[in-house]
Amino acid sequence: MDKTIVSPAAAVADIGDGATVMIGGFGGSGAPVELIHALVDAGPRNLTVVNNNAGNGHVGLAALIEQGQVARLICSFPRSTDPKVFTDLYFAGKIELEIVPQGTLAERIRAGGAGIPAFYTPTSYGTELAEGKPVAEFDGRHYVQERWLKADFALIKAELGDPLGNLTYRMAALNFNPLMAMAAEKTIAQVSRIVPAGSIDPEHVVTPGIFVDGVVEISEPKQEEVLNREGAVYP
Amino acid sequence: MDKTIVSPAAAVADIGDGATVMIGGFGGSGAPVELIHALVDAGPRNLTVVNNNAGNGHVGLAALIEQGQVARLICSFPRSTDPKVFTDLYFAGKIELEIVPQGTLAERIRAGGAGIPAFYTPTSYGTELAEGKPVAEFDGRHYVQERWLKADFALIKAELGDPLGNLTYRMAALNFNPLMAMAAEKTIAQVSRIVPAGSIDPEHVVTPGIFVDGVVEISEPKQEEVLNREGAVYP
Amino acid sequence: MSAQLDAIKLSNAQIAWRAAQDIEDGAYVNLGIGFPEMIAKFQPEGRDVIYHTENGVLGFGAAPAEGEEDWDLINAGKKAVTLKPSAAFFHHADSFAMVRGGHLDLAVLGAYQVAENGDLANWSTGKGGVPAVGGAMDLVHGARRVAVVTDHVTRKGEPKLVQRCSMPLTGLACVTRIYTSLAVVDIENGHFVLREKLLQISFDDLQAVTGAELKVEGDFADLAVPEL
Amino acid sequence: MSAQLDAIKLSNAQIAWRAAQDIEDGAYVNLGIGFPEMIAKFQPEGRDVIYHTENGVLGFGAAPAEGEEDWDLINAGKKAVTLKPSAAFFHHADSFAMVRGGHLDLAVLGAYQVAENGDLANWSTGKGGVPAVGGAMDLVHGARRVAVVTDHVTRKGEPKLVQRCSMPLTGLACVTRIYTSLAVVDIENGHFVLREKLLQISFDDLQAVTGAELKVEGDFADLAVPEL
Repeated sequence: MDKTIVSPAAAVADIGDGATVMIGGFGGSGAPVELIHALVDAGPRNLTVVNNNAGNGHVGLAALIEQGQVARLICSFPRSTDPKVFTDLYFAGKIELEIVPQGTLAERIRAGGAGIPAFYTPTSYGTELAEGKPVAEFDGRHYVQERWLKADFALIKAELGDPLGNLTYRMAALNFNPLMAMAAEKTIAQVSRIVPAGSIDPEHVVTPGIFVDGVVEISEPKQEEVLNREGAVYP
Repeated sequence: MDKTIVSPAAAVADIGDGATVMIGGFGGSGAPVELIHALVDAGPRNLTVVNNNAGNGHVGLAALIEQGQVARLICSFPRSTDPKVFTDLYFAGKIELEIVPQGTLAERIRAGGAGIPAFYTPTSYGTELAEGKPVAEFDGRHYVQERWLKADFALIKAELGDPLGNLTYRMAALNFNPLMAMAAEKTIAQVSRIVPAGSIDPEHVVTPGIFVDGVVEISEPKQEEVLNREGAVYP
Repeated sequence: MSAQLDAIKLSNAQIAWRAAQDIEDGAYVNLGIGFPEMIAKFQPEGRDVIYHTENGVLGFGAAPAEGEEDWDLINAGKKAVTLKPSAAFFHHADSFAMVRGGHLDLAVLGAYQVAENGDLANWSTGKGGVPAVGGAMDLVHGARRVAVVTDHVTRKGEPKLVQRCSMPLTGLACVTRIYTSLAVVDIENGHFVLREKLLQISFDDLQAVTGAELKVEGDFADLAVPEL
Repeated sequence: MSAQLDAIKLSNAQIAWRAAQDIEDGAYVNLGIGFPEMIAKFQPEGRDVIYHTENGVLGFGAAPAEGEEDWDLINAGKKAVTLKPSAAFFHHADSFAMVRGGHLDLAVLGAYQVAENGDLANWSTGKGGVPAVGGAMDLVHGARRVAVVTDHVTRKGEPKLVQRCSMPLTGLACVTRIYTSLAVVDIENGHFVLREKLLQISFDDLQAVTGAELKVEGDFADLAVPEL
């Protein structure tokens, strides 16, 4: 078995119009820029995207949004230093937004991956983000019921990958990536290096290959933050 | 800050009568034998113990049960090659048993650690283990509501520990240990070696120190399986 | 008829062999403790199958030589195993996320009874004994396909394939295929559908030791298994 | 009175300094994005404080020198940080397990409004703009203690300590202590309780810029902060 995919273009080829796509990263760390740019090139539209943010500048997720490919965004924090692309579309009514508290977003994605259809959290109880959601009392405290979140595809960024899809991550670039890997029908990981089977210590594997469908090597990945500081624009 | 504790006896000294104690391990792997034996020596009674099993032979958890210190056991699989100690007490009505499916047990403990008071799982729906539990339908499928599980203490076994309580584990000896570390008021880890702060690669830390209250070095820990094959008896 | 069946029926190893033939290259598989574990031995050459065990290992291999065991490297049956290249360790919550989250392609379990609606009873005989469930209830509602390997009848000659289970259930409507000592039976739309049977037993005799109607859709094949 | 207050009130750095004095040795602390982040600078010597950031780092330190940034090592405000010895990385679900599961000793956040019942409004002004919540709603219901650092009044001179929040809530009954530019106020049993105030402002003047009754239990102390 070999999950290696030859190019970012081949990796995203199955993502069609209307797909729900989870995209890893927190700001620039862990954002799979090359996979996102391949998705911009491929051009599917009417996507629902799950990400913590709404992109920055004019690369990565911001580029995907700027191209009008995203119909709906599920995220916790669509504000940033340069959120112009998203903000303009949002106020023009051209993109739908579902705001989810960050910990609830993470837990909903994990629940999707773990087969837990719903759970209760104290987060957002009594606030407008809980409106319309079931509430329940446990041991005298109130909680909000939240549903799992799943996707058709997850595009994630990792550091090392082996042909079976075992992954490690670099520093704080894990963030949502290991969770999204669990919650999608098809998970594609871009990695800085594909290493032979058996080269990753089994105790150091962060995402076991069972959660990963394809691995594509991007040997010197761009960091979104660095691109933005250079004023890069894609395409 | 230094979470190092000098001896197993000091590590379990706070555990009093009636405490709920999670004990890591799956069979012998990851079972904190020396901490359990210290608890046998300390002698608190009427304990509620959470473990996947009911001990083996006459050491570790089996010894704790044999001494009559355990009033209630929450576990998934109290049968084994030599479960005599538990079985005799169970049929004599001297120990209470709550059987929980293994994945539900793991998830309940994680939920306890993660501040999730309840969640839904397909596991056990329609079976006698779901009797009396709320059920709900999501997307046309039925699920059982399960509650979090917390403890006063967790006794766990890890491989490396640093003074701040960061832990790594050896092979499949993780099992319930990292989860129980999250779910107890006070978590004590026995480790094969205490290493200086900064010696564990931050990317390889499995249990961050925030979940750990005390670390005690047991430099050549006994493996429960090995002890049992030697016919060991404690005390 | 019991003696007759004993003469022709497949051994556990042969049932395991047959089940192994259906496991695709690249599948992620959990084998239940005991008899189902034998399936790994008969994995056809040229197929990569990745085995999962509840206690947190993916990609384990055969048992080590006696004396070479490392008791921190065991399977759910607490037997020592070895690692294949590309293995991974993880904690119990992640392990059951794999199970419950639908990431396993297949779980193969033993059974006391399987009903024609797919209900499975395999965790408790309901008569005394210490109850113990382990991971069975999670596996039946998690893996994409749940298959059973079992003798076709009990030691007393009673059907194990039944209309409705009389023993405590492990899961509802979860089994899709049964490999028995006499036949291969699918469960479809609440019915047993015969796919293969031993040449040595007639359809009527097979039906006689089966507790619910065996439907036939088109042809069924011979259940042909090598001597093992 | 606004000009008068401006003359005597503490700077953000001074408020942060005061908040830092209450953080115990060995505490696990999350500091909100922006102003609360300054607290780390004023950590008293001899105390080990372990800082948590939502994006999966425990044990981070100060910002690196310009040009030395590694953009895979950032905090929740997306600013580059460094690591202290004994740091750890983890994914977002584990990070919020720490938050929601009550493992943090303290979270210090900014505020638009804090009500005397402990309600906090700090995520949305309710007027246009793109809504963005981040981790604030998780932090207020997770950390064992939730403190606020804030100016005592808005730029227009209106109280930020109020009877009931008029802005969209972040959490109910979650704040227990408020460090303002004029005072330190606890929330106990649904009331503001004055603990410290600047010597330069009278109790009556302080009450006049506070939107709900300031109770006094026993003595209150001077809020004494160094020039910074």
